[in-house]
Amino acid sequence: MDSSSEYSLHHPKWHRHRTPIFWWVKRWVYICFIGREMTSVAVAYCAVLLTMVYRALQSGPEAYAALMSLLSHPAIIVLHVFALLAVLYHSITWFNLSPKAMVFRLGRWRVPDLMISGGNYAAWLLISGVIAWAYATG
Amino acid sequence: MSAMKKSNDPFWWTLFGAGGAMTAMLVPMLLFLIGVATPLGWIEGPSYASVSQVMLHPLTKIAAFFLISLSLFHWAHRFRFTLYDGLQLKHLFQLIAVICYGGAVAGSLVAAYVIW
Amino acid sequence: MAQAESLEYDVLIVGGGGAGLRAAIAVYETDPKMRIAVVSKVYPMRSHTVSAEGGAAAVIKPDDSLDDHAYDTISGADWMCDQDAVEAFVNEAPEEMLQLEHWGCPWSREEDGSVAVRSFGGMKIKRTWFASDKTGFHMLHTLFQTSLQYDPIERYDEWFVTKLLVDDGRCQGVVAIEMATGRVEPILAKSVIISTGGCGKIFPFTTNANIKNGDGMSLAYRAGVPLKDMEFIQYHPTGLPFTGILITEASRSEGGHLLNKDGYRYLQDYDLGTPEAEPVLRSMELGPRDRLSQAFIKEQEKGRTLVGEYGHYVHLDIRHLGEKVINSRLPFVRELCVKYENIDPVKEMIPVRPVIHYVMGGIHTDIDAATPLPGLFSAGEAACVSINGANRLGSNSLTELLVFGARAGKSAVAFAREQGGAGASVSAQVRDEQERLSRLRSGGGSESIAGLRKEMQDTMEEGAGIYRTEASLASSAEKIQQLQERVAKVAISDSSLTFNTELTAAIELSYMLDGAEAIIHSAINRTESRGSHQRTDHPDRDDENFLKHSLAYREQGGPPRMEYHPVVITRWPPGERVYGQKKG
Amino acid sequence: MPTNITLEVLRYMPEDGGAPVFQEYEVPLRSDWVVLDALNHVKDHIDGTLSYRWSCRMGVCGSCGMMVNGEPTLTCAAFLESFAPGPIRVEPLAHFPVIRDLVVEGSDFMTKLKDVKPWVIRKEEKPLSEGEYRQTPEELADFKQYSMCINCMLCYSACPVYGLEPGFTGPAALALAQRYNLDNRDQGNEERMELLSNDEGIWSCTMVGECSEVCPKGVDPAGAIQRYKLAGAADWWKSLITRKSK
Ligand SMILES: Cc1cc2nc3c(=O)[nH]c(=O)nc-3n(C[C@H](O)[C@H](O)[C@H](O)COP(=O)(O)OP(=O)(O)OC[C@H]3O[C@@H](n4cnc5c(N)ncnc54)[C@H](O)[C@@H]3O)c2cc1C
Ligand code: SF4
Ligand code: F3S
Ligand code: FES
Repeated sequence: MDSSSEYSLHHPKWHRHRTPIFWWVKRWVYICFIGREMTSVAVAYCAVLLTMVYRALQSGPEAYAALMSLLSHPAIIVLHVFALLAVLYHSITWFNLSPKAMVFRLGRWRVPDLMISGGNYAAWLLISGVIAWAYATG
Repeated sequence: MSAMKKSNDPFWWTLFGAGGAMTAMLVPMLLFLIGVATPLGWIEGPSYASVSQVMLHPLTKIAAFFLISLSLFHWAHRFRFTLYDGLQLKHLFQLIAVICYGGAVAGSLVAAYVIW
Repeated sequence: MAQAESLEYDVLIVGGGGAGLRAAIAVYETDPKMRIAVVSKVYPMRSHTVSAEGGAAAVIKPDDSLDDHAYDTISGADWMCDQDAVEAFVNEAPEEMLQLEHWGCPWSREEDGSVAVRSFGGMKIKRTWFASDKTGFHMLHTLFQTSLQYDPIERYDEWFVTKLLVDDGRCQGVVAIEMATGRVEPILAKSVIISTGGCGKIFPFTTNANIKNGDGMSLAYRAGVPLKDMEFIQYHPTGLPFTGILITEASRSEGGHLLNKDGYRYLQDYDLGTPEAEPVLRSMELGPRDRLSQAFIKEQEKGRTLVGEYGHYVHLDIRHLGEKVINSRLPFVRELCVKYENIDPVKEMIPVRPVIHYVMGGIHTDIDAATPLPGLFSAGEAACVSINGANRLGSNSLTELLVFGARAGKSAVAFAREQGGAGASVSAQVRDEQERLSRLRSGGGSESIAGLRKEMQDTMEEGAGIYRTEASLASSAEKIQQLQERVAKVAISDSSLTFNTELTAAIELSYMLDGAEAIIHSAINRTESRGSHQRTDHPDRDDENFLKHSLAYREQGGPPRMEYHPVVITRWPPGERVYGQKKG
Repeated sequence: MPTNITLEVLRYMPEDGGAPVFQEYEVPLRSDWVVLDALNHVKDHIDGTLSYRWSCRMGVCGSCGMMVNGEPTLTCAAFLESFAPGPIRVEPLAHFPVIRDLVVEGSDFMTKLKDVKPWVIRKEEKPLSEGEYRQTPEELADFKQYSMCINCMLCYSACPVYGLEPGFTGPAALALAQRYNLDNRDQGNEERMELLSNDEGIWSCTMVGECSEVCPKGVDPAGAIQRYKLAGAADWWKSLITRKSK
């Protein structure tokens, strides 16, 4: 039995539906999924940005100032706003999924999923706070 | 079930996961400060001197290298599967894997060169 | 899917439910070289064992004893069961249940890690093992998954058996339709085990699934094997009227009330105690299942039930328990009502009525699961060993699947070892069957399947329901006879060979009519009341004349021939069945 | 409230040789009816040729899964009312070959179930005479969730990876493997890891997560696979180190 041949007695032809290339626009949840996967591009971009910051730092104050003014270009700012939304989406989906992989136990008690993702968020806020504090106080 | 050969996926997946976790924690705030808040003048960015003092500290350098490299591997792994599934390019799997992971390796090397 | 050249096996099992799978594994355990086929009209894990909720009884705790389990079973059965079979059953039950534990069944546990047991209607001591409220589900999946590791067990999933092949005076296999292709093929075997489950769908309101049509009973009946004690059919007093979904007894033990159309707790009018605010054991709503079902009929006769789309019903009210208690103590009841019937018992009263739950009777077998036809064995709800007598005790049935499934497997191996090849007339029989089915499929009739089915179901409820009389039974007998003739002219609009469910529905209907016939005639001839068989014209138990099993033999074109078979009494002489105590 | 609702049912007859087509049926819109009841109404009173599977009508046998308005659904647990005013589209489960009408071919799924060795594997059997294996309620809770799967295959229909790569072991089978891995009576962890830590096993899953969303029994196959990957990765590094040290 397969789908290639025509029907013959007692050998039904199965109907197979091929998944279309753009399967992921057919359902909202799939769009969210592809969106989540594409946040990795923003993540990679941030890596590039950080490398550029390092290059500027290594090359001296002028290069650094030039980079800073480049970053103030409106088009770049818009780009960064989108990138920021993407990495935020990345963080949120990541923290929500993390309890799925981890099971923590204290004695016989299993730490509930909500506490694990809650713990993630707490750590996130703390770390972000430290970074912001360090940055702002120079 | 086809070939029982040991998969390399656990290796890439580990890098992907480590990168995902690290970036999820660090990147949004960094990007917000450097890419949005400072350019818009919401806060004043630190001076070149203080930035380089912190950033060029050997420990920071190591951390930054890890962040950059793992981010790239995070991207490489996810992007590879998105190409497979989203665009149904599984038949090009070797080429895609080489481009994605190769890109991440190359990027890491460049970063190392730049940082040190 | 099995693709052997010629389909020949040592042991063939019809039915992939709890009994069938246990039998298959037992065959392998007894002799790993046996070639085994499991033929099932649905994928095994879809079998109706999957829907059993409550639990499975077996003595395991130190405060319990085998004799207690035996006595509870025998008295619950109103002394209609064979006591040697019951003794074998209670003896082997603990080991079978432990075996299932070793195979991975997720039994609910005590704090110390031992298996937990709960109390169950009619059992004086807590001995019912359970896997939360999905016991049958977990047992079936455990058996199925365990069976997957044995390569000699070949499965014919979605093959529908239409005939037993009998030659040389022994059963030599079956003819079955492969649903996916429409092929009609013989599957030959030296021993055949029937474990096709019950036949609740003969009645209009039942907890049973769509696939419970008594196929195997009819197959055996048509091959000359008698059906035993078919008059004993168990009602459960609280099923949902439309779907027949079971609302567990727990809803009443938590304090639910049964109300008639005037909002009156009518059970007080039927010698079942007086209404109290708090539930009292063995009183009112916690009376025995049969008495509650009977009270419903009396109430209906007085015109005090409600009438809806699906006939008469009363209300089960648990609203006063409050949302918190309902959520914590009866979550599954709420889930079933909300998800499958669109009723929220926190806010609404639940419509309920007595529904057919279980058939005590079935294919006549001895204590080793052998039927009178050499080479044919049977186990599970399709069989009547009998350990359920006139009334099955809740939670004995799942255990029965294991104990007698395993016994059937062993007996089938012993028999298969002695046999040679297939008989000469088999291929002619196969050809006849292929032609019969192809004629049936090409249609031409005028009777509607759904129409005939409804007439049959209504007739059975009217004539052979909770209360029966000579007159009601006689008129139903006549009606069933007519339906037997009309079913020959059934219209089938679907001529496809591929997954033709209209064809199988027509065959199932004819199976059910055989079961109906056996039920009605067994009931007419039992002029006493015992257990679930209540004759208003013969209200008393009559041990003098009726402490014996009914055997219905099929007769061509007429009512079955009735014979009787002694009940085996070993250590427990018939006594009064006093309530008092709750029965299952 | 209208009294009727329209079903658009995908019909496929292999003997006709043609492609599947939608056929419309008007059925009464009743508050206690689920989509499956409507199909039964069609079968009994309108069109006897419609083919589909069902049995328990209480969400436990797992046979009545179909696509309802594009979502994998147990039709015995989907009230008509929730789709009013309609029409309701009923199609066979996605990603499986269609045998006829709403009946899909399930043997690939059955093979995969078997492939993960879903039975208790032990180095040494404990004799029955020594009684049960001890298992505390907490140990039971570790795997209980993964044992609730009714094999309805909805998760396979929801998983795009399975749709693209039929070789993928898939959510329910992997969850079932975890069910045994996490059962303290079982010792087959390594054996199963050998089988499933490959490109068609756990590493094919890209964590779309829809399998868990559509699962009617709360099995959470996505979580099971994610935990499996973590274990698989740990295993891989461990074996790398032990190989090195040899
Ligand atoms: C709602 C409900 C709750 C219950 N709760 C309990 C409980 O708590 N405790 C208890 O002890 N008992 C309980 N019971 C009773 C018990 O579940 C059944 O008696 C038992 O499961 C029957 O199992 P079986 O193996 O005999 O048949 P089934 O599980 O019904 O299996 C029948 C098999 O035969 C196959 N088959 C049938 N006809 C054909 C054919 N023509 N061709 C091929 N194959 C065929 C089917 O495909 C199926 O695989 C309950 C029953 C119901 C309905
Ligand atoms: S995991 Fe859930 S959706 Fe998948 S088959 Fe099991 S019960 Fe169905
Ligand atoms: S939807 Fe598929 S990709 Fe993984 S998380 Fe579920 S199996
Ligand atoms: S009919 Fe059994 S799950 Fe829907």
